[in-house]
Amino acid sequence: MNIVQVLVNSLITSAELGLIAIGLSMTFSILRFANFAHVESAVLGAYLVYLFNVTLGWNFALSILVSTLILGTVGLALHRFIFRRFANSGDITPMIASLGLAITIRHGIQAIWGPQHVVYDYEVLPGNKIFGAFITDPQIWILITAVSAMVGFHCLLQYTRIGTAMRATAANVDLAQACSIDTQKVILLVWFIGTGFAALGGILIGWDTQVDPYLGFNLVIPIFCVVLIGGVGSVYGAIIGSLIVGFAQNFGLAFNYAPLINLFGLLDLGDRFDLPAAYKPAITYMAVVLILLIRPTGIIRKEVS
Amino acid sequence: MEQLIGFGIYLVTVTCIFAMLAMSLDLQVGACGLMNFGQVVFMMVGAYATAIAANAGINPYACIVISMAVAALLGVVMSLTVKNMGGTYWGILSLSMAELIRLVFLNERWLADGANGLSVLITIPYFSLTVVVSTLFVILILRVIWLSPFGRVIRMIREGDRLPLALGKNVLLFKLETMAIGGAIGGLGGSFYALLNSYISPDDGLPIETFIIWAMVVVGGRGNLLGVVAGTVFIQILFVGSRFLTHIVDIDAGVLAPLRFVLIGLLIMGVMMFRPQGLIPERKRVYRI
Amino acid sequence: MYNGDSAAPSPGAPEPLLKVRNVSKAFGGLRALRNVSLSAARGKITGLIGPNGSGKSTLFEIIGGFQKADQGRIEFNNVEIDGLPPYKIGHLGLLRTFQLSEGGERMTVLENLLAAVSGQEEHRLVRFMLRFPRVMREEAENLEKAKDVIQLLGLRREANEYAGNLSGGQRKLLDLGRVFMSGATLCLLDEPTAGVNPTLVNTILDALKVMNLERGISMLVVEHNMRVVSEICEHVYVLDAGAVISDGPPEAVQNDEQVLEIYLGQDRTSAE
Amino acid sequence: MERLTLLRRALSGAIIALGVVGFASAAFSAAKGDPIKIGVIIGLTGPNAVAGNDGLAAMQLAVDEVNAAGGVMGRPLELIVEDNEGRPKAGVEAANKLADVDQVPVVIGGYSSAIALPVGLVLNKKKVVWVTDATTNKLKTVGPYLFNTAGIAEQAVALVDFAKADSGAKTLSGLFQNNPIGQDRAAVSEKRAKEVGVEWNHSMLYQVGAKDFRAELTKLLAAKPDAILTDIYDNDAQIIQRQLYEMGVTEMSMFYSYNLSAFATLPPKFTVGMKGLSYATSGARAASFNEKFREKFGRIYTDAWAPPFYDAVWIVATAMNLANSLDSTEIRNAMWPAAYRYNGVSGLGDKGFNRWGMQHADQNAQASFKDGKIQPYFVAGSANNILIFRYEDANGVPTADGIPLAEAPSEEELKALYSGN
Repeated sequence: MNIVQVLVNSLITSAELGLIAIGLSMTFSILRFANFAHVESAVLGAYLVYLFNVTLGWNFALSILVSTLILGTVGLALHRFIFRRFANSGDITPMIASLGLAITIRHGIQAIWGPQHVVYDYEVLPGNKIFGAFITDPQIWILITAVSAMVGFHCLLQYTRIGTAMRATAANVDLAQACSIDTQKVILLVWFIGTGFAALGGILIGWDTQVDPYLGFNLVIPIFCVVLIGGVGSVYGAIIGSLIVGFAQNFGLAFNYAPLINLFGLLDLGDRFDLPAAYKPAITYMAVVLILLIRPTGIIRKEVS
Repeated sequence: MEQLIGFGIYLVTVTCIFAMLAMSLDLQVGACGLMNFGQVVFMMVGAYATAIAANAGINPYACIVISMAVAALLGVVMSLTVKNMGGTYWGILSLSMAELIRLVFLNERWLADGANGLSVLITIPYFSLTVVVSTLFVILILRVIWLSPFGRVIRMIREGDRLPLALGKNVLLFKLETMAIGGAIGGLGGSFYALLNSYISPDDGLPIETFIIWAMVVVGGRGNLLGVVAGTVFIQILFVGSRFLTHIVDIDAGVLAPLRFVLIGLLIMGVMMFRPQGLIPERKRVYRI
Repeated sequence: MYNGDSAAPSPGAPEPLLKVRNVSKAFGGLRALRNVSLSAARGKITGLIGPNGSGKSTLFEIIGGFQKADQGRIEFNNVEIDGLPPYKIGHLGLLRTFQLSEGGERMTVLENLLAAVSGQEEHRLVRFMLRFPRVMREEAENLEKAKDVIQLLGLRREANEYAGNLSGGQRKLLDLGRVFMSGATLCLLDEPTAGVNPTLVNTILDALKVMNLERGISMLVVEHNMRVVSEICEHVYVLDAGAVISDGPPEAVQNDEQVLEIYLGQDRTSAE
Repeated sequence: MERLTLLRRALSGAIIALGVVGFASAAFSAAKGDPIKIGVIIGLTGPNAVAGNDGLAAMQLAVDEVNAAGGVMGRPLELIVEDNEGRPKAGVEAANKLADVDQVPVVIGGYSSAIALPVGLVLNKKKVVWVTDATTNKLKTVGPYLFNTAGIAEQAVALVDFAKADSGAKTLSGLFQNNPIGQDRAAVSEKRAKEVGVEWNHSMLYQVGAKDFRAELTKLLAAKPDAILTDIYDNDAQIIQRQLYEMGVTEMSMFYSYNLSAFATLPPKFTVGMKGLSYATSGARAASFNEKFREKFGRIYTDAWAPPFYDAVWIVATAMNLANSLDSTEIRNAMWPAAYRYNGVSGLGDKGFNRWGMQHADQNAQASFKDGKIQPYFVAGSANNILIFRYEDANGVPTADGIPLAEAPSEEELKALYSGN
C-alpha cells in the first residue's frame, strides 16, 4: 500500500469535509438549530458556477466569486423570509423547516438541470506526483482554501470586533444583547458568511468530483458527524472532526488488522485481515459513537462564559 | 370499486403503521426531549426480527411479540448512551447507531441475506383490522402514559435533567423506560410493516425514513397524540396524494417527479412557518381549582 | 485562615442534619472551595453569605451531588452522601433549588407541584400499571395537597399557567412549592429572593417561615439580602474565596470586621 | 451447435417480429380509441434517478413506436409513471395505487432489487404482471406474475470468463456497488473465479452516491491484480473513472465492466482501452434503437438497462396483442410466447423466458472503448465477440433455468414452482 497516497487521500477527504463543516459549525452555534439546508446551498452554489462557467461561458474564477456572493445573499434572504420567524420556536421547528427547504432545493435543482451529473469547463489531468502520491490541482486548491478558511475564521473570531461579537452571541445571546451587541447584525452576518462559504465548499467539491443534485444529500450526514465530533460552535472542532473522519476513512480501509487481532490471540486470521470496503461508511459512525461516548460534547468543549 | 376500497384499506394500514412509529418518536421527543435521529432502526429491527422468526417457523403472533421485545431491548441499549448528552449530540449518536445496525444487515449476507433482504411469507387473519386496533390500543396506552405521574416526570425531564434530579427522580431510569416503550411500539410498527410488505431490506431503514417520521411528528404537533396522528395523515397524503398529479398536470414524468418533491418540501416548510407548533399543538392540562 | 467551627457538635446539642467536613474543590488552577466545613442544624434556618464567586453555588452543587468534591465528607441525616448521584440525595429528603429557577417551563404550576412529590414509586411506570387504583388515590390526595400549597403561596390565579410564563418571583415561589410537595427534610435554597420585587419578598419570607415552623423543614439559605438573613436565620456562615471566614448568629456576623471588609469593599489585599 | 440454433431462432424471430410490425403499420397508420394504460414504477428521484430517467425515456420511445405501429388491439398504449423515490415504501405505495386505482394489468419497472422485490410481491398478490429489469437471483422466488428482461446475477460468470480469456489473469479484484445486484455479482464472480482457477483478491463494495472513492481505489490498485471487474452505474461512473485517472491510471485495459454503457458519455481519456460487456451493440434493430434514442433525447443513455426497458414495453405490447385481452392472467400467459418470438435490442434479441419468467440466457457483446466509443472487441484467437451465458449442467445440457418456453407453463406447473411460497 502506498502510504503517502493514503496520507494525501486522507488530507483531501478531510479538507473537503472541513470546508463545509467549518461554516456549518459556526452557523449551528449561533442559529441554534441543525440546518439541513446548509449543505444544499453548497450544491446550489456549485450549479450556479456550472451555469456561469459552462452555460454562459464566463471565466471560472469570476463564476466562483459571483456564485459565492449570490449564495451569501440567498442566505440573507432565507433568514429574512423563512428562518427569522423561528426565533422563539425552539430548535426542532426550524430544523424540520430546513428539512423541507432542503427537499425543495434538491429537487428544484433536479427539475432544472436533470439528474445527470455535470462538470465544469476544466481539463482533468493526472495528478502531480509528490513522493509517489498523486495530487491534482483542484485538490491543491481545496487544501489551500481549507487552510486559509481555517486561518481566516480564526482571525475573524479572535482579532476582529465582529468576531468577538460572534463568539459572545454563540456563547449566550441574552448576555450578548445585554452587552449592547447587535445580535441581529451578527446573525445576518453569520447567514451571509455561512451560506457563502458553504457554496464555496460545494463548488470546490464539485470541481474535484462532479456536480449532481444529490451531492449535498450524500454529504449531509457525514458533515453533521464531523461537526458534532469536533464540538458545535468551534472552528477548531470542525477541523479536528474532519481530520479524524478523513484519516479514519482512508487509513481504516488501508490498515491490516490481522497482526493486531492475532496479537491478542483471539483468532487466527492469517496474515491479512482488512476492513471490507462495504463498511467504509461505518467508520464515520464508529468514530461518532466512540468519541461522543467519551466526550459527550465533542472534542473541543464549548467554553462556559 | 372493490379495488378502490382495497387501496383505501392499504393506505389506512400503512398510515397506522407510520402513526405508531411517529407516536413512538413523539414519546421520546415530544415528551422526554430525546432527539432520536435513529427512530427508523426500531422499525427495521422489528421487521427483521419478524422476518427471521417467521422463517424459523414461529407463530406469527409470537413473531410480533419477539419484534417488540427485541426493539425494546435495543431502545434500552440506546438509552444507556444518553447520559447527560445534549439533544443534537445524542441525535447524531443515535443516528450513527441506527446506521451501524443497518450496515450490519446490509453487509452480512449470512445474517439476513445482505442487501437482498428477507421475504416474510406469513400472514395473520384480519391483518388490516389488527393493525388499526393495535394503533388505537397504542394511542390509548400512550394517552394513559402522558397523563400518568410517569408522563409528568418525563415531561419535566424534557426541559432539562437538573430539576428532576434535584427532586429525586432517577432521570436515566426514566429515559431508559421511555426508550424501551418507544422501542416496543416502534418494533410493533416494524413487525406490521414486514407483514404488510411481506419483505424487509436494509433500504427500508435509510435515514431518510427517520426524517420523514420526524416531519410527521413535528408537522402534526409534538406533544399531542392527535396532532401526531394528524401529522402522519398529512405527510402520507402529501406523498401519496401528490402521485395523482400525473393525472392532473401534463408534464413530462421525469420533470414532474422532482417537482412533486418541491411541492412536498414547500408544504412541510409552509406548515412550519405558519404553524410552528404543528397542526394540532400540545395542549395544556388544566385542573379545576 | 479561619479554622473555627462553632457548629461542631457539642455534647448537649442535637446532632446537626447536614454536616460538611473539609470539602475542597478546584477547577483547573482555580480553587473554588478550600476545606469548607459547616453544618445545618435540624429544624433551623442556616444562612450562607459571601460575595459573588466565593463558592456558594459550587458548594450547593457538591452537596446536591451535581459535582464531585476533590476531598471532604458530607453527611446528611447520618448518611454519607458524598459520591451519591443527585437523584439519590434528593430521594433522601435533601432538596435544592437553583439560583435561576430552571426546568418545568412547559408544565403548569400544578403539574410542577405534582411532579415534585417524592417517593419514586408512583412515578415509575411499571408500578403505575400494576397498582393503578392506589396510584389514582394518591394522585387525588396529592392534588388536594398541591391546591393547599398554591393557596399558601398565593399562586391560585396562576395554577394552570405554564411555569415558563411566570415572573421571576413567582418562579421562586414555585421552587418553594416544590419543596413543600416533596416532603424534604432539608432544603438548600439558592438566593430565594434574588431579583424578586419587594412585595413578593414578603410572601416568600412568610412561606419560608411556614415551612420552617409549621412543617419543620430545615434550610440552608444562600442570600445576599442581609435583611432577609437577619430576619430568618439563626446561624450564618460567611464564605469568601472558597473558605469559611466566619460564622455565628446573624448579628454577630454582621459586625464581624472581616465580613464588613468584604461587604464594604475595603481594600483587602493583605487578606491572603 | 446449440449456439447456432439459438442464433437462427433469434434471426427468424426477428424476421417474424418485423413482419408483424410491418403488417400492423400497413393495416393501421396509427392506433385510435381509448388508450390502454400500463403502469411504470421506476426511480425518477433519489439514488437511481439517472438510470430511472434513462429507462423511462427508452420506454417512452417504445410506446411511441408501438402506437405508430398500430398500438395494442388497435388502441394506443399509455404509460402511467410512478416514482419509487429510491425507497421501498414509496415503491409499494405506487404498486398499490397502480393496481387498485388505475387498475392496470401490467406494470414495468424496477432497477433497484430492494424495491423490485416488495413491489413484485404486492403485484403478484394482486395478480398484476410485473416486468422488471432488476437482476438479483432472489426474484425467481417472487411469483408467477413476475418477469425479468435483463438476466440475473448468475450471468456475471460471463465477464469472469471474458477477463480470464482475454488477459490470462492470475488474480482478479472486483469493484461493485453495495446493493443487491452488486453483492450478488460479487459473490457470483468470486465463485466463478475460483472455479476457473483464478485467485480472487477481494470485492470492493462501494457506497452508491458517495463522492470520494480514493480510499477504495488506492486499496484496489495496491493489491496489484491482473484484472479488475467493475460494476458501476449512473453518476458514480464519472467520479470513479476520474479519480482513477487522477491517480495515474491513464490506460484502463485492465478494467472489465459489466456495463460499458455507463461510461458512454465520459471524456474519451477516462475510458482508454476499457473492456467489458455491452447490450445493444449487435443487430440492425439495436443500432437503430441507439440512433432513435439519440435523436429523441439528444443524448445517449448511460445505463445498461435502457434497452431491456425498451424490450419490456415491446414484449408487453406483443403479449397483449397475442392475448387479445386486458385480463392480466391471460396477458401473463401470453408473455412467454411473445418474448419467445420477439427480437429485442438487448442481448442478441433472444428474450425468451424460462419457467420462472426470467431470461433464460444472457447474450452479451464483448466490447471495448476506442476514442470514447464502444466498439466490438474480439479476444485473441476468437472470431466471435458474442458471449452467451446459459444455465447448463456438467454435460452442457441446458437446465430448467436455461430453457426458453414457447408457451406458458400450465397452472399446475406454476403452482408447483411456487409451492414453497
